[in-house]
Amino acid sequence: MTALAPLVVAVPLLTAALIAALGRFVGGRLADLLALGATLACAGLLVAVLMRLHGGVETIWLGGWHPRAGVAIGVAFRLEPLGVGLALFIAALMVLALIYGSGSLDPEPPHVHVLSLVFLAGMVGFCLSGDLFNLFVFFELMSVSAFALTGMHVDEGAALEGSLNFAVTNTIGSFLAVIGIALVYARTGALNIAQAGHVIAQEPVDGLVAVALAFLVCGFLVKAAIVPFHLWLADAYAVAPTAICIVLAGAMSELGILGVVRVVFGVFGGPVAQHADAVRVVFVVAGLLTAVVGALMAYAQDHLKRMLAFVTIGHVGLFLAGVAMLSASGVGAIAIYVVADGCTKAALFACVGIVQRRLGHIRVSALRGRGRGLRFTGTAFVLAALISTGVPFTGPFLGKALLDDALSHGVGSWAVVVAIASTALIGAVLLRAAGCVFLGWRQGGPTGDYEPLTEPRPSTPVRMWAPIVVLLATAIAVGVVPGVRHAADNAAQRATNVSGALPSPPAHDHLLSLLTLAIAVGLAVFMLGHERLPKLTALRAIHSGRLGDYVALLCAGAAVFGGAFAVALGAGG
Amino acid sequence: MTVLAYGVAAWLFLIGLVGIVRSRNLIGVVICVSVVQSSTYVLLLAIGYRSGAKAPIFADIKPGTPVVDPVVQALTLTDVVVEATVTAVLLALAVQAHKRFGTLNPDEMAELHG
Amino acid sequence: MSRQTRLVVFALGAAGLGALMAWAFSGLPEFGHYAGRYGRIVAQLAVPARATTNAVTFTNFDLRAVDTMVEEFIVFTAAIAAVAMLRHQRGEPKRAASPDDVLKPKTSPALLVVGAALAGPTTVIALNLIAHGAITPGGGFQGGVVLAATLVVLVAAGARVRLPADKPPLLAEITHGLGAAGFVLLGLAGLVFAGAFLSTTWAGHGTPATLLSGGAIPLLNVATGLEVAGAIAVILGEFLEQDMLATDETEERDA
Amino acid sequence: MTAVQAVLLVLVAVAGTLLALTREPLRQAIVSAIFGLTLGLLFFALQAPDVALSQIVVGGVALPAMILLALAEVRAREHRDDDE
Repeated sequence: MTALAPLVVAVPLLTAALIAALGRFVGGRLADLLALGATLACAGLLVAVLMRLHGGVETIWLGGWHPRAGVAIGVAFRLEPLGVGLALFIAALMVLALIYGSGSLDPEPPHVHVLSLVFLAGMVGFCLSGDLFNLFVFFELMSVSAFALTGMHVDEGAALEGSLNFAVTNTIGSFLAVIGIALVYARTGALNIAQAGHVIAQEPVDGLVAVALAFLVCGFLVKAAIVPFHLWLADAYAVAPTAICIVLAGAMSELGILGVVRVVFGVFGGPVAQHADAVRVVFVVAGLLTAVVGALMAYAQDHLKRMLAFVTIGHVGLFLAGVAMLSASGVGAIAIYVVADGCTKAALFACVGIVQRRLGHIRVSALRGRGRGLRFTGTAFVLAALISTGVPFTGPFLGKALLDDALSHGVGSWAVVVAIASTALIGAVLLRAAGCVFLGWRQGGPTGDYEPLTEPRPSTPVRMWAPIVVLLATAIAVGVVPGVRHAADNAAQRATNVSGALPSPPAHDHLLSLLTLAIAVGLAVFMLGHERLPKLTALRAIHSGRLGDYVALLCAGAAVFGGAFAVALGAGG
Repeated sequence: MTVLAYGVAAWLFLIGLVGIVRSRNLIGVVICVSVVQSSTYVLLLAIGYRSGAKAPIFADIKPGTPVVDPVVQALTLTDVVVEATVTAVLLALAVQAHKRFGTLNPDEMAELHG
Repeated sequence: MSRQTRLVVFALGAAGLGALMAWAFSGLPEFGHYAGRYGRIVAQLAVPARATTNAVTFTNFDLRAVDTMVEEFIVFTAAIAAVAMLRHQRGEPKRAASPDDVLKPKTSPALLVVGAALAGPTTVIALNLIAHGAITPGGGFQGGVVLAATLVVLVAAGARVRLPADKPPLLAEITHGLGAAGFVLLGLAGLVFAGAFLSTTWAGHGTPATLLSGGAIPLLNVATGLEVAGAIAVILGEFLEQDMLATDETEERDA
Repeated sequence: MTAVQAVLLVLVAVAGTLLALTREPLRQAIVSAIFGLTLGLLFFALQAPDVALSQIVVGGVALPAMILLALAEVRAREHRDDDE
């Protein structure tokens, strides 16, 4: 059965190629169906693989090239629950995105369908691959298709700029990763992750190892949008088609985090375990800084999709902080959090898509009070905002509680305070936007002119609201369905090779969660009632939209990470 | 000589980045991205090189003759292809940006910021 | 950030990166003394296992064929992306109104002769490169690019191209789609007939240094050649057409 | 390392530097072709004929062609705008 695993990549790719070759003759409607069918097939296969694994790990060798004399010569897919589970989540999101966007994406020729399928294959392949260079090519596949999907609305200048900034910064990031791969290959003579990790664990740590780790991690952190590599993300997600944003925000950034997991636990597991405390500090600082910057920048936004983009950045920061615990419990917490929060964020983007369709605008200031008639969308948006703060008995609550627990054990309660502050501010920002748009409550700052950018449409089709219901139901279900924690715990252990069961969330987490909620609601009410709020001019100035600035900060960031890892690994000393 | 080979790789990486940051022309940025990428080719091939060894093609040489590492060559080949395509996408974006903004200067097209 | 600040930030970052690279590269094996196991095993395996005398092709199309498959799809995606982004402008009303537009690149008889004279030999070279990928340097990718370049040289040299407003060079588009599909289908054939995705053994073993050596490797090369030739032709064609559109408009305004 | 390799490495570094520091786009397109071909030669010298062939067809032909076409397009439009 697992020999069929490569089909999860082959089916979407083959369908994409056939639609491209014959798309002119099949028409948009059939392309919709073909794309949806291929994505469903991919999801179905992933379910089958996941069942078949029974929580264990299997390695399959593509082309039948089994290792010779203990040396991996072919490319391996390492099937373990974390990767397969994440791939399944991505495929499911893509199903919803295709339904959400069906008929609206692109009439003919069906380029969006082709690109979406290739994007799906790239992401799924990335989740399954157990080979460093193969990881990189899947990474590039998903990047190139994402650049194209982001820049799809070529009539909009902002789309081009967003896509350009996205493409150039991510490409430079992937060059850093290639250098890292070359260094690993030079040292170990292996590209297979497990094998390279085995060799590196046995040799002393020197500059080559520290820099290889830093460059590989930076390459993935550019995709994950960790400060200071995050600048492109807001530009790109703000302009991508909303249906695509569902997958981008729900899953692509998280794949950057998965890349970090593969590198840190797989290739460099030996040296990282030896210097766990120092490495933890590097990642926690980067993650929490990102969480804070994301929340603050979300607060400063008027453009709804750009606001959600910064919300995404803020949450990815928390994910990195969880992985930074370098423990199975940290990774397990994040596995739950990623799925639950990914659904919530996807639902938020989907709501904004409906607002855009019905009201023809996307800026909060212009939309004030105009969303009163959108009862369903308003309710869903508020519900999603509340879920994202971690209301008890929802997925984000469970994920966040486990994360808080891992953080307080790993680095101390100050980290928990920062995480709660970030989550509360993000919740407040979302609630404020909801209050302003759907209830007409006042928001600080002037009210913008309302002039529809696109023709407002009178109704919301089922294909747009049904995915929101599914997404929110999933986000809640993750928190209440029994067995989720056990599965996440097991998956995290398989992915990290570290033992240690997930502790039950202590009772005070309900209190912490209610506290977060109270702060979020209080802040939202306060912000709605006050005109003069801090403008964060200095922080916003860094997000200049200029490519040169982004690249300069990318270089500086990579240098800082490199230096930090050098110190953390005690290399050369 | 080791210094020269690896040094050229590092140099290309940095000088390409310099070009990107200084550039006032998107097409120039795209070209400089390809310079940065060429650094990875030089690095990979330099790593796999063996003094006095032949190319890993056994059409003219006997099996068993020392050859340079074929794996890095395969990786570089893949990398070259990736470059060609990324460059194509970037150029298409640059052309469109010029259409939309009437300029190729990346500093003059920041529509989204803050 | 002001330009000044940007350059300072970058200078500091680049200095740091330079130092890191110098430090890391000092840990590399001395130039010319690499002795990794992976490469040695691959070099020893190429001829006995698959009768491929070109060990690089053996790696790209057999051992690590999945990398190449993904790489083909990166090329494929780039072509789709170029079309999606550049084509959009052609839907403009002015052009849609005259679907029978025939675009005539400016050309001279001399250029035409040179173009035609070059096209024959380069096509032969391209096909040769694709066919002998498993034996000598070259293969589907290199041959495909040369083939595409030939097509474009022909077009540029003056062959009249009929490019209606919203129809692309259809043949190239179909070719690159089918080439990409072909690679995956050959992979699936491996799964069906040899039990492993992208296994090449199902198509026989062959004799070293003949055209049909290396199992399915020559077939994969042909698929790659089709895909790459189609994709690069689509990309170059899109740019060429953009070019003509811009020139066209200029002339119209001048008139 | 042979002298040929050393010379080609230096040439690649010089061509790359020129390419990155040239500001005039048309000149950049031409230098990029030279840079691509020099890299191709270096790869031959490093016993990598497959990569060298790819580099020559991509870096020496396809890429400069794309750059030139993109430039020509941009210039035609600029020319048009100037007239208005």
